[in-house]
Amino acid sequence: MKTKMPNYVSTTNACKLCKPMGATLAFRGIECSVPFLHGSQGCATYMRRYIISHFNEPMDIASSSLGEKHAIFGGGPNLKQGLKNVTEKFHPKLIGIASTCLTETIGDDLPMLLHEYREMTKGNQDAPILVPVSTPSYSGTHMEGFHAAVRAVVGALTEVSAERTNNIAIIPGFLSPEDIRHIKDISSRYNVPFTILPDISDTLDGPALLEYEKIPHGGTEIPSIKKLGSAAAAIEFGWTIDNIDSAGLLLKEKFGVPHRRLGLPIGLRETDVFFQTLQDLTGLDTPAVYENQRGRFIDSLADGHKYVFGKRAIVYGEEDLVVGLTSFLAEIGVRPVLCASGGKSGRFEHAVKSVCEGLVPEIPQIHEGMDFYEIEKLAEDLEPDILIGHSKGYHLARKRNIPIVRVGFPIHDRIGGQRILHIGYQGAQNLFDCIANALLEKKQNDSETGYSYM
Amino acid sequence: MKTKMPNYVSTTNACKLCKPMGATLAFRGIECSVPFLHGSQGCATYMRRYIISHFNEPMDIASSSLGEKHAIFGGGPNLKQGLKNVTEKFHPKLIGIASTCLTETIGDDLPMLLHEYREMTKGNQDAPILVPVSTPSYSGTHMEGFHAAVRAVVGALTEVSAERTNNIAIIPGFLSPEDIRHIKDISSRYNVPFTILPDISDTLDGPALLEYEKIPHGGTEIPSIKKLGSAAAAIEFGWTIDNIDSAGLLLKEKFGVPHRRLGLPIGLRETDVFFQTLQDLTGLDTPAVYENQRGRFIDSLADGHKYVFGKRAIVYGEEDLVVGLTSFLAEIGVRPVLCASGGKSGRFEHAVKSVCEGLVPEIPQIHEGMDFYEIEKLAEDLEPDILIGHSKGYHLARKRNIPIVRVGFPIHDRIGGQRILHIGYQGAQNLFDCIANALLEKKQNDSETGYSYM
Amino acid sequence: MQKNVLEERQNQVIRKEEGANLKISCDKESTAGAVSQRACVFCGSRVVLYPIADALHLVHGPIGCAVYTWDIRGALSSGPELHRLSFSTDLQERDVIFGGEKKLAAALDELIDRHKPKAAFVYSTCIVGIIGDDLEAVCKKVSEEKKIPVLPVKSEGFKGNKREGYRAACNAMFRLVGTGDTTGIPEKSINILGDFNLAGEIWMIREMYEKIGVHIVANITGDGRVEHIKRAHGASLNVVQCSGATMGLADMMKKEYGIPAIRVSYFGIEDMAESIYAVADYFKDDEMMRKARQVVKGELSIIYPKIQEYRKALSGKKAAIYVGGAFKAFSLVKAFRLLGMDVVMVGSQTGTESEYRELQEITDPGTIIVDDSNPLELSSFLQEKNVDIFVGGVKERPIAYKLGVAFCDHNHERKEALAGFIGMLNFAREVYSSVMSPVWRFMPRSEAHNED
Amino acid sequence: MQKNVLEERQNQVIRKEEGANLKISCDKESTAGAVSQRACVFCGSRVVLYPIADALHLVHGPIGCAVYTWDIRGALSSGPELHRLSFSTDLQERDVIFGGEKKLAAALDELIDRHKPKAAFVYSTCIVGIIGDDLEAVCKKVSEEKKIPVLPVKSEGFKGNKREGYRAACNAMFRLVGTGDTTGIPEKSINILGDFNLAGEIWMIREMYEKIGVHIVANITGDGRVEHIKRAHGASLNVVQCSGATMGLADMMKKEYGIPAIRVSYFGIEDMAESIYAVADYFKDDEMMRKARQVVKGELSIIYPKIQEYRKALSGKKAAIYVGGAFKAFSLVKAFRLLGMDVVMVGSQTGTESEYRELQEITDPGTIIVDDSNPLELSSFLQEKNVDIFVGGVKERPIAYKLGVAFCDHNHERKEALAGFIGMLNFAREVYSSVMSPVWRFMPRSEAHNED
Repeated sequence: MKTKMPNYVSTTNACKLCKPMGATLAFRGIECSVPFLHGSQGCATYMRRYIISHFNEPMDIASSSLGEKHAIFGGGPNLKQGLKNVTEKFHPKLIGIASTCLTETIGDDLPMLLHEYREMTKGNQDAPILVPVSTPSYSGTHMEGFHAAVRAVVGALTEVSAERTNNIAIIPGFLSPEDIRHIKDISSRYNVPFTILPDISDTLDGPALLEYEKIPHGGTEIPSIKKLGSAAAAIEFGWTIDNIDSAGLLLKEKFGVPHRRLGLPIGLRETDVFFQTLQDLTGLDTPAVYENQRGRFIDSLADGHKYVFGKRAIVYGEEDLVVGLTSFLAEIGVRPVLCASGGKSGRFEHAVKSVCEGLVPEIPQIHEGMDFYEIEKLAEDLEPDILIGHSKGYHLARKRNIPIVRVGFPIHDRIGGQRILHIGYQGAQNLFDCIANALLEKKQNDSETGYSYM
Repeated sequence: MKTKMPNYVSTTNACKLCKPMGATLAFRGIECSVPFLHGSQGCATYMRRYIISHFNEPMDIASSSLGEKHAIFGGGPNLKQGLKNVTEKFHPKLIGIASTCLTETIGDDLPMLLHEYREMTKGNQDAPILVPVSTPSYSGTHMEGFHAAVRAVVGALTEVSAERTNNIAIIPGFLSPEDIRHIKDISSRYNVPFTILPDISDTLDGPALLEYEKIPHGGTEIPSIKKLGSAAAAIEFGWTIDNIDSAGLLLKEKFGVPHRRLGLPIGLRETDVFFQTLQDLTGLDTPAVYENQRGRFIDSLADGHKYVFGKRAIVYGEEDLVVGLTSFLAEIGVRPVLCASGGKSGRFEHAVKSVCEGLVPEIPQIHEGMDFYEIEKLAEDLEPDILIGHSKGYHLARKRNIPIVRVGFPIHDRIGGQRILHIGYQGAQNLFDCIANALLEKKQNDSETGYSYM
Repeated sequence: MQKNVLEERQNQVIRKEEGANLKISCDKESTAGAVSQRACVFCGSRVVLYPIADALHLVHGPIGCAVYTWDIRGALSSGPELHRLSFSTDLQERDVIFGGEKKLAAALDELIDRHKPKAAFVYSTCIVGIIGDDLEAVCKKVSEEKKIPVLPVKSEGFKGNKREGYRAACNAMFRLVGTGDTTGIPEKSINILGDFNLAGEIWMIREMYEKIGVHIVANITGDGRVEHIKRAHGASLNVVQCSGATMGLADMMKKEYGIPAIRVSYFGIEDMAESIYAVADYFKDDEMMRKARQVVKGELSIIYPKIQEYRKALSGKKAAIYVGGAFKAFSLVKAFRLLGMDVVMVGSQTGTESEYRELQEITDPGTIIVDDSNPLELSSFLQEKNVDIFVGGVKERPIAYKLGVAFCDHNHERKEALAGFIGMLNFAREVYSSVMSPVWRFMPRSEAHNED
Repeated sequence: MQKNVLEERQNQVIRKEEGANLKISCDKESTAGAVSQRACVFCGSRVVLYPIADALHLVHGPIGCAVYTWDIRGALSSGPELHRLSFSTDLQERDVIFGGEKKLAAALDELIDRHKPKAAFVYSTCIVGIIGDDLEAVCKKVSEEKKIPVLPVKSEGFKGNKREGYRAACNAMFRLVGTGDTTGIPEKSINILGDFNLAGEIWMIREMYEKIGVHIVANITGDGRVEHIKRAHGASLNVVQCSGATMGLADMMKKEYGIPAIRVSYFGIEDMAESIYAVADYFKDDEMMRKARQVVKGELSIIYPKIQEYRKALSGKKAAIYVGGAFKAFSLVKAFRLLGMDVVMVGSQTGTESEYRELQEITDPGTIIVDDSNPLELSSFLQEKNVDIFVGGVKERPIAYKLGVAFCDHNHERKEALAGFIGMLNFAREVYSSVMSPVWRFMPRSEAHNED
């Protein structure tokens, strides 16, 4: 069931985005930073447009804006000019520079070019930290780009430290700003400092302002990143992250920071594991507020289980998000029938199977490297009752006249994508209510009588 | 515009509930209490059924279960037997006894009967506090019953105190458990003790349990109610509460507690006033977390204002809830065209007008004493785009093929009514997202193309 | 002395003993303060008359009684839906003092003109009895003016329990029966009594009877019509589903019109089959019986294999039952047995002594049998018996869920047809869908168990 | 030295002075690091060709270019909707090393068989130019096999800006023109160039022309069809909405087929009326001109009173404009004037020197005129001019909203038709709906103002 059937040459309506986009999102979660694409102008503009459609927030991505002659003679001069201009106008503390397919293909050596630039600007007090990351869009997806950028930040900033503090690092991956706020809220209730890397909770979901911020406030503080080498442990969410893209493993290898790989804390069990991990690390019980959320969530499962039992769901999107959502669906008695992602980590199938084990009557179809044409083809036989994923599934939902519960990224046909809580007990509650109510709405609207009670 | 047009004799599909029901809900918010109806068995059962449909929680209401002979000879013996049985089985600290139309009509003197019972059980250490409240269902609605019960609790429990403490009393009225939790969360961030009366946040939204609780844990603690006479101030939500039903005014008249009447903190301005009041009373600025919620909420208004501008809304339900929702709708640019309630406080029109002032192009139709037959009649000319109210509006929404955003009580065709947050900046955010997305969904589904972007 | 059971109620709870015939106390007023699950007289009348879809149902009293019964039942209509609206005179203090007759007359006038119903039922509520409104007189007057039957239903809430309400409803309907023209009704004809067409159940049952060649005169009251009830006396036989709700009407029709009645149940395979055979039997028609066998065989061949699948998953699980009428409990006990499940508790709000005797006969030793129970008792029974699924109505639901026990709605607002052959399959699926949900393993009950 | 403007860009921002004719620097590559709002060559080609609804649009490159342009435009089709799908060869590392020609050929083969398009456009992306795939050869081969036009679009992203993309698109289309049969095309016939049928705009425009008796041969490209474009050379006149996007095609058609072109705009009342008159004028047909006057008069009588109402509310408010092509800016300046509003800033991504000169002519003194701007500049202009509403596209929107400024989407994904007479009314309503929203008074900007 692993390979796509049939194995199309072309991709139609892809279920993935390109690698540099992920990097720009990760860089946006670092304090006072500017994401920068080394490539042609269009990439930056297209990605900004795409990101804005979801977050409804300014998203400045600088570009080296290569033209025809640079493609031939190399993009170095434009890169340097661009860094200079960004420094002058934005006064960033950090510029995160991601390569693109163009500059990878013409063979620009980003680390070398940055080295030259640093030499050039030596002595400049305000010189920002430059963090390059290689993100050719012809390999991997935005998630590989995201993780690689986070790792690059750690690689560039984190310093060796003799002592080990009680600081806990959380490497959440690409969650919503609301999710990150929830993690911050959780961490505020323990008695040890936390560093969440990256942190897009303010930078991609900020207040309206009197004065335009050149760089949105918020993001992980750079001194905290520097000190991560002394952390007591690094918790990294995501079963499908490649080792070479893992910031957590880098912290372990380079600085000896104990590494805890968890799934995205979506649904009951993965959230339980997260809190158990925090308890292990801090020695403190789960704060009462979350125990109460857990209790009420479980209570609501009893109240609502019948409305979702046995309903057939197609789940799609980023691999780790799909793993987390599938885990949750299995818990509540929804039957995942297809778990699909455009990513190709090679770890997806195993992860999905693990979270399904013992809870579902039949392991769902699990496919890496899928596009929406293929999902739609498979859906014809799967008789799904509901779709769970981002806005790109709308057309399929419409075609099949079934509800879609929008989660993840991008959500551009509804407001508030940045405010969706996916994680923790509260996130599970939110997902459960959305799914059960979507199914109830469908049943009610389809019924001839329009009954008043469930 | 105040009187209903035409003035029907009969009521069809009432937009109100009966007075004793409100009292039972209020009593459910007192620690270790049992609501008790003095009347025939059916009332208690019907109300339990109705309340369960919304909260999905056990809701035990005892009854004196009067039969034919009691209607003739008086309900005293059954009342006493009932109180004895409840005491024996539930071991409550308090029994809140509401009258019904039957016992009011046959002339049972509840205070006198309770006096007799107290005499009878004198010396019994475990004797619960008995709080009677007169709630003939032929006058007023469940809201009058709710408020009257809260006032009765204060009247029965609160003791005169020489000193004035920095304690703040909040009398929230009939909000959702999630709303009450939000108030508790807010109050936990100030440096003074708060007493929220009543508090249904746990009693009507508790966790699943290993052992059945005879009386659900939670509710306002009785010692706190006793001490309310020394409070620094009592904040009471609701513009339409009758003075004779106001617990806040009782605290003022009897104990000299300064009284602050606010609207339900729904939407931006009413929430601002609430936080301003807390600031006045505590001398502390609004905690950063709420300032941030406010900032993000306002930011989201900019992002989403176009999708709701000028949309015509019918708002219905309890008077104060409608006032709060209307205030919010006026702020976001939705045009309330009809504000309807089954209640008849005489204060509704003024309150709605006040919150609309300066924000709407035209004052909506405002009607007290409405039922859904009348709302439907008026809707024919009002061309509403959306309904805002409880589940009872579904049929109208279905008939007119417009969305309904479910708020308030009862919600029995969706899960999670008890978890809806109406109040505060976060509640406003939630309402805004729900309303904008309901309108976007309608537009998207109705469009021939099924466009992907907003 | 049983724990969690009030002293007054000790005799209303028994545990079946092999061979013994224990006496249960029942058919009495609810104990004050016991938090009975019972409703009232009004409720009984409302349940029975509610599905008559082309009649006006006006509740005379303060708003509560009308509003709590607004569209709460799943009784479907194939045509008019007047029954789904909630009409009330919404009595106010003034009316209570000066009397509500004028308001009632005006309300009837207004509503009959507005909706043109085929008849109107006017329900008394508690205080109507007390303030002394003469419903009979008002109804008579309006009936004459509007030329439709306007029927008072003497359903003052406090005057007994649900069963008195059934009686009041039957009395009101009996005034309709006999007023219609019976021309053209064939000999092999019946009335279906006691099914309320929840989730369309009566349509399935009608189809069964029609398939064997029986004509149906009136549905009483599922998908009911005033005109049909008026001519119900033209039928040869009353087939009464015996919740007790409509037996009173059948009795009166027997007395007045000599129409015999048979008692049936549509719940469960055996009872459903028996319902068809009994009618064929009554008409002593071999062809009809042949068809009946065919129908039953056909249905069984469809549902039986599927039921076996569910049985495989459910076998050995423990069930508890608490329903309104004890008659339904019989069928449920049998239905659970068909699924290989053990009934460990069974109770009803309004069972009679003979019904509880019968329950004792069909249950296993140790089974708790309870009359007019309440949440504290029920929750303790669920815990004592470590129940896997509880069957009941809305008020029982949160008790089960709070303890992490599966639940099956067998009440009047259900959306799934549970009567008939397909109904048995639906029931099995409903039970399966709750029992087999993975959510239970996360409940404190299971977690505590896992930690043992 | 202007604050917030990079040194290199100082000459790309001017403030209009009465009488003076300031020189603006424009038509140059975007400054690296300036966060330009511009896209790329590929974007230009995609915009122009996108609405051809029965063609296959295959993006040859890594996934990004295809996925970011999937169904992002509001270009409607009255029939096939193949244009709304996102096709890509999704090049992988291996393809980049060994070349993508084989994959391209296989993808075309697969997709043409699957969708049976009338033609296929194959878009080059950045790296295709670098790795040296011979698109021309692959397309030719597939075209011969599949018997449909398969047209390479030379839209490598880095080879210029959007305008080079327009040119590449026109070149591709020009290969279609002239390959169809022109039989039966009447003399008074036109092609409509440069409208993309956003929110159905071209349907309204066609209706106008048809009302005055003009036949339309091809929509280029709104609601476009391959067959129509093939016979577009049979039209007497090309009517080009001058975003610059399709002027290149008109020029080539003039040179090759001698078809004259006129430039029009459908935005705003004056320009829309002029667009109709110009065609009537061209055909020198009095009857046509009479009808044109009638059409214009009829439309105006409907929309003018309503526009006056909006004008009353909006008069004196300040507007800022930043759009892709400067031509659209002219119409917007006029449209705001019609609403009594003051344009205080106007800019474009790709304006030419002559266009900026014209902007200087029609704007008021002090108006900021800017070429190829960026968020930092735009936000500072909004603040400097205390703007009430900003008109732009998706990337400008959050800048306005972040500062609490109203916004009107005038981009390619809009849902409201803004062209034509009704379009002007829609535009007024759109502006009104944002400017008049009460939300602005809660923004920090207003709150700060209120505290002053």
